[in-house]
Order: sequence, then structure tokens, then C-alpha cells
Amino acid sequence: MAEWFDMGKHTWFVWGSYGVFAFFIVAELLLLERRRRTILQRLSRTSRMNSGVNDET
Amino acid sequence: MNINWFKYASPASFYPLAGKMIPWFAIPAGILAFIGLVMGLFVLPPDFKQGESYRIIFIHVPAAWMSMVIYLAMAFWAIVGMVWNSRLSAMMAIALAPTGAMFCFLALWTGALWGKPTWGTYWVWDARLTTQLILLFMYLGYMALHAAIEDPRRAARASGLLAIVGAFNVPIIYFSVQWWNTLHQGASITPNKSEMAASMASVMLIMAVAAWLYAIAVALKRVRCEILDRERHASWVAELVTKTGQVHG
Amino acid sequence: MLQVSGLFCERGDRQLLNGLGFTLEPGKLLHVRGANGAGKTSLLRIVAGLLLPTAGEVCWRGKPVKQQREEYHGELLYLGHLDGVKGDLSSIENLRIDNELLGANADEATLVAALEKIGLRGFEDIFAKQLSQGQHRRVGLCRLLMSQAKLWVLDEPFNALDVKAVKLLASLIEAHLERGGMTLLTTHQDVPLSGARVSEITLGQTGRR
Amino acid sequence: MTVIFRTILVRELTLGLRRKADMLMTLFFCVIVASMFPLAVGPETELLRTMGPGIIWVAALLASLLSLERLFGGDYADGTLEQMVISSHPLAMIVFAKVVAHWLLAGLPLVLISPLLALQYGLDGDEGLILVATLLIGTPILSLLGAVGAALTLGLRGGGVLISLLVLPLFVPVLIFGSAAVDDAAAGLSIEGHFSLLGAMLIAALILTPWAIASALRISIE
Repeated sequence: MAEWFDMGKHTWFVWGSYGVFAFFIVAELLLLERRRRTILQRLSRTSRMNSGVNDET
Repeated sequence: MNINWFKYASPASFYPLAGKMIPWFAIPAGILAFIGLVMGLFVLPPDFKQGESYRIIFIHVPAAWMSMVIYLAMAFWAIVGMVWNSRLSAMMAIALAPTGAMFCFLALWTGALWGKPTWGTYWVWDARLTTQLILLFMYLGYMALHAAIEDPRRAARASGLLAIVGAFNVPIIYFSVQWWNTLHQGASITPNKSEMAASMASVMLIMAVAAWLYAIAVALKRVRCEILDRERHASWVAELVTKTGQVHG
Repeated sequence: MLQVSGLFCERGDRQLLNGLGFTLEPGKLLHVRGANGAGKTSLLRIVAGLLLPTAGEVCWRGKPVKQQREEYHGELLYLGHLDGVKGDLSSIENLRIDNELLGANADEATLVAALEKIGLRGFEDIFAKQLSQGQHRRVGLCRLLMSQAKLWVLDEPFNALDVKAVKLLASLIEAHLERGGMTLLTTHQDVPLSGARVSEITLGQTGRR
Repeated sequence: MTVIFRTILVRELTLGLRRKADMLMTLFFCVIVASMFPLAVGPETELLRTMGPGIIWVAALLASLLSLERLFGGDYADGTLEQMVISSHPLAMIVFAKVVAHWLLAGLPLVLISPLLALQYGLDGDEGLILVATLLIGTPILSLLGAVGAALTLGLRGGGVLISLLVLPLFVPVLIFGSAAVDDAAAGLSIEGHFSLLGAMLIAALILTPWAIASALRISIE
């Protein structure tokens, strides 16, 4: 396994760039998913509130 | 296939369509990226001159291409949004911006890490890296303007106009920086001559297509968030939320 | 003749003017009523071409305004909440600029006469920023005396005016309607005009979906 | 058409001259910024000679950026901008007149002061002349492009910084060719190319930006 990661003297550079690249891609996807979830929660809360209001009047 | 585009121009009908399209872009992007990574990192032999560090090119060049392509796509959607006054295309432009900025930053980051072993310094005032830096400022300007305006419609139209003016200036900036600095030994992938080995070029292309599909998938996903955010008062959103309880997909 | 149909407008995330439509005949005045935030100002700004509606159409002489922007603006006079008077210029200098912008090509004498009629005789060369708020607003109102625009769109024209000025403004509007002009205005005071030409519309509650 | 241009130009110039302080402020800003660098990088004349054009250009660029916010801000606040937008004259012409006036008040003084700064940096006769010439062609482009940024950020808080973030990337080509012309002249290379490119950029800006500024204004006053 070790020799896969061994890029000679450039190990840090290669894995440095690939690592950061992967980190940003994953971070973007996670942030996007979190944003979607918060929007949906807010929407379902407001729709419950509205339906609640309609029942009373 | 002549889908009547205007039918899908309304956010309500585009939302489910975008939902269905996302997997069609996301899955191939994942597969291609995996193939490209395996070939690029492990299968291809080290380069005689640069050793292993040349492998960084497989993500540096696609990221650089994508940052340019996405900015032009943003300008395209801004123009469409302005000409047909369609809010959906304005949302598409905004949905693309963060991914474009990310690719721009990554191109700079990987460019610097690739520059150290090959040119000896992290930052080199070379024509393409400098243009990349200026493009990053344009992305930041675009997103800053969009964030500074409360009213979503004005924000979309103002940043759209900025994207159009910016896109008009990108070639001018590129050629003026290119003229200003002849340090860089010319683009390694130029349409006519390609110094690179065919195998390297093919891996690069695979990664580029993977990045392109990834960008579309993320943009579609983000545009769905924009639609939900902007149309939260519309009746179809309320139905959508109540009908499916917890909306998924 | 002004014709407005199917207007929708979004302010922030509130839906205003749900599908509003009306026509305004020559010689008529339309008084737009409604609580604060009902979209009165938005409606007037849409008619004036300052604000783009999310949907709907404004037609002037049967043609949509979008296609004849300069001709339409040539026949329009809009007074908003802001007086449109430059503080660093004197009253007469302000009028010269407005005269040019409105395309009224009135000569110097008419400008001086306008200032006199609006009650600012002797204030011609004083910087607008040294005038009182009421006087400052009157310099803006001089546009009504100079312009031959057919359509007047006035947003709260009566506020910050003393009784004499209100009477004067009412007589100007009266004369304008007499000449076959049209007026669209909002005001919280009641309109001191003869009932014959005045019609009203009331905008719905704020932000009803 | 030209009558409205003249009226607005005269209006802007009278307004500008009544507030001389603003005009002089941008001028002093440029002089101060240009005088800071020798303190920072040391007084060797040779070093200053090579860096001179670039520093003076950046100082001029920042100074014209500084004065952009006032281009539409005042009129937006007192409602005269609205009257301009709905006047029967084309908005692009009115806006063009305003930008020309802005250049006369903010850009031209920078050009006139630059020989002084050139001496400060030891640029001899013809190099200083070339610098002034590039500024003469370059500063109108800065005003035109800057006006687009000013129109887009009308009425926004933090407008000053935001304008610079939006507009500086667009200034890069002008900065490159403007400052390079003097260096290449010093090195004896031909500089027709620089001036023709700067001229081309000026013409393109003159033709295209008024439309962009007008539509940006229409968006911003909503």
C-alpha cells in the first residue's frame, strides 16, 4: 500500500493538490445538501403554520 | 428533440425536471472521475523530467478550463435571463457561480503546487495563472454584488449585467496578460500541436468531462435550492412540501 | 389613453397588485387608495416605467410602453416621494435642467413666471438647499407648470404643502384635466376636486397571496 | 440629442466646481499615494525610475476609483436621477454626459498632475511625456468602466469597496498597456502598439459602456 502513496520527492505536492481538491469537492456537496435540508425544514414549518392557521379561521 | 423550452422556463415545471436530470450527470461524472484518477495517479508511468509531480496537471488543467467555461456559462444565462426576463435563467447563473469560483481557486492552488517542483517557486507571474487570479477576483466581485443587494430580482439582474460585462472583458484580459508575460512556455494543450503523450491527453480529457458533468449536476442541485428559496410563497411549493411530507430527490 | 392589465409585482417576498388592471381616459383622474405597503408607490413606479412588473402590461395609446419608451416618457410627468430638486443649484437653475429633461422647451420668462406662480418670487437665485422643505418641494412642483405632458403620475403630491399650496396644486390638476390630460395620484388626504372626473381604486390588504 | 448632452455637462460641471473640495481630494489622494512608495522602497533613483510609471498609474487608477461613488450617489438621493431616467431623451446620452463631466473633474486633473509625479520619480522629458499621454487616453476608459460599477452598486452600503472589487479586474488591461508603454519607451522599443491598443479600448468603451451604464441604472433605481 505504501508504494502507491509514495510519489518520490513529490509526494507532498501531488497529494497536497489532490487532497485539497477532494476536500473542496466534498465540502461543496455537503454544504449544498445542508442548505437544501434547511430550506426544506423551513418550508415544512411554514406550511404547517399556514395549514394550522387555516384550520382555526 | 424539440422540447418546448418555454414550458420548462417556469420554475415550477423545471424543478422536477432538474431533479430527474441530476443523477444522469452525477453518476457518469463519478465514474469518469474514478477512471481518470486511477489512470492518472497509478497507471501512467512517471514523467522522465518532472517525475511524479506532472500528475497534478490532471486536475489543474480541467479546473482551469472549468473556471473559464463556467464564467461564460454564467454570462450566457444572464443574457438569456435579461432578454426573456426569465427568472429561472437568472437563478441558473447564480447557481453556477460558487462552483466556478471553487474551480478557479483550485486551479490556482494546484497550479502553485505544480509550480514549486517544476519552476522552483509557488507563485509565478505567468500569463495563465495571472488571468486565473483575475478571474477569481471577478467571481468574488460577482458574488459580492449579488450578496450586497437584498431584493432578489434586482440582485439577479445587477449581477447578471456584471457577468456580461465581465465575460466581454475576459478575452481582453487574457490577451493583455499573455502579451505582458511571455514566461510561460505556451499552453501545453494547444489545438494544433500537442506536446503531451496521447495517453496523458486522454486522461486529461476524461477528467475535464468529469469536471464538466460534475459542475452541471451541482448547478442543477443548487438551482433547485434557489427555486425553493425564491418561490417559497408559491402554492406549488407549499403543496410539494405537504404532499411528500419530507421532500426527497 | 392609458391601459394597464394583469399587473403582478414582487416587493421583497411579498406579492402585490395581484393581477391589477384599469384604464384611464383623457380628462379623468384616478385616485389610488390603500393602506401603507399595499403597493401604491410600486404601481405608480411601474406606470412611470421606473419599476419592471413581474407580469402584466402597461399600454399607452394602445401600444405597450416597452416598445415606445422615449415617446411615452415624453408625454409623462412623474413626481415621486423625492422632490427631484438639486440642493447645490439655485431654483432657476433647477428649472432650466427640468425644462430640458421634460422636453418642455419653455423660455426663460415662463420659468420665472412659473416660480412666481408657485409662490417663490425672489427666491430664484437662492440655493435650493437653503429653502424650507415646503419651498423645496414647490420647486419640484414647478414641473407641473412647465410641462405639456398628457399623463401626470403623482405620488403623495399634497404632503408637506401648506393650505395655499394645496389649493394651488388642486387648481393645476383641475386645469390639466380640463385640457384633456390624465392624472394618476395617491394621497391620504381627500382629493379637493369636483367628483365628476374622479374615480378610485383601492389596493388590497398588504401582501395577500 | 446634443442639446441634452450640453445641458447635463454644464450642470455637472457647475455642480462639480461648486464642490471643489471633492475634486481636489482625489488629486491629493493620487499625489500622496504616489509619494508613499519612495518612502517604502527607498530613494535609489534607478529603482524609482523603473517603478515610477507603474506606481503613478496605480495611484491614478485608485484616485479615479475613489471619486466614482459621487457620480450617481447625489442624484439618486435627491430624486433627480429618477427624472433623468424617465426623461424623453435617451438615458445613455445623459449618462455619457455625466461620465465626461466626471472625467473632466476627476480624470483630467490626474493627467495634469502626472508630469510633476514623473519628475518626482526621475522620469526625464520624453518618458514623462509618454506617461502623460497614456494617462490621457487611459483615464477616460477608467471613468467609463468605473461608471458601470458605480451604477450597479447604487445605494448599496459598502459601495466604495464593492465598486473596486467589481471594477479593478476590468482595469487590468488598461493598467498593463499604460504602464508598459513607458518602460518599453525607456528600453527603446516601439510603443505604437501600446497606443493603438489603448485607443482601441477607448473607442470600444465609448461605444459600449453608455448602454451598460444606462441598463445598470435602470436596474438599480427600481
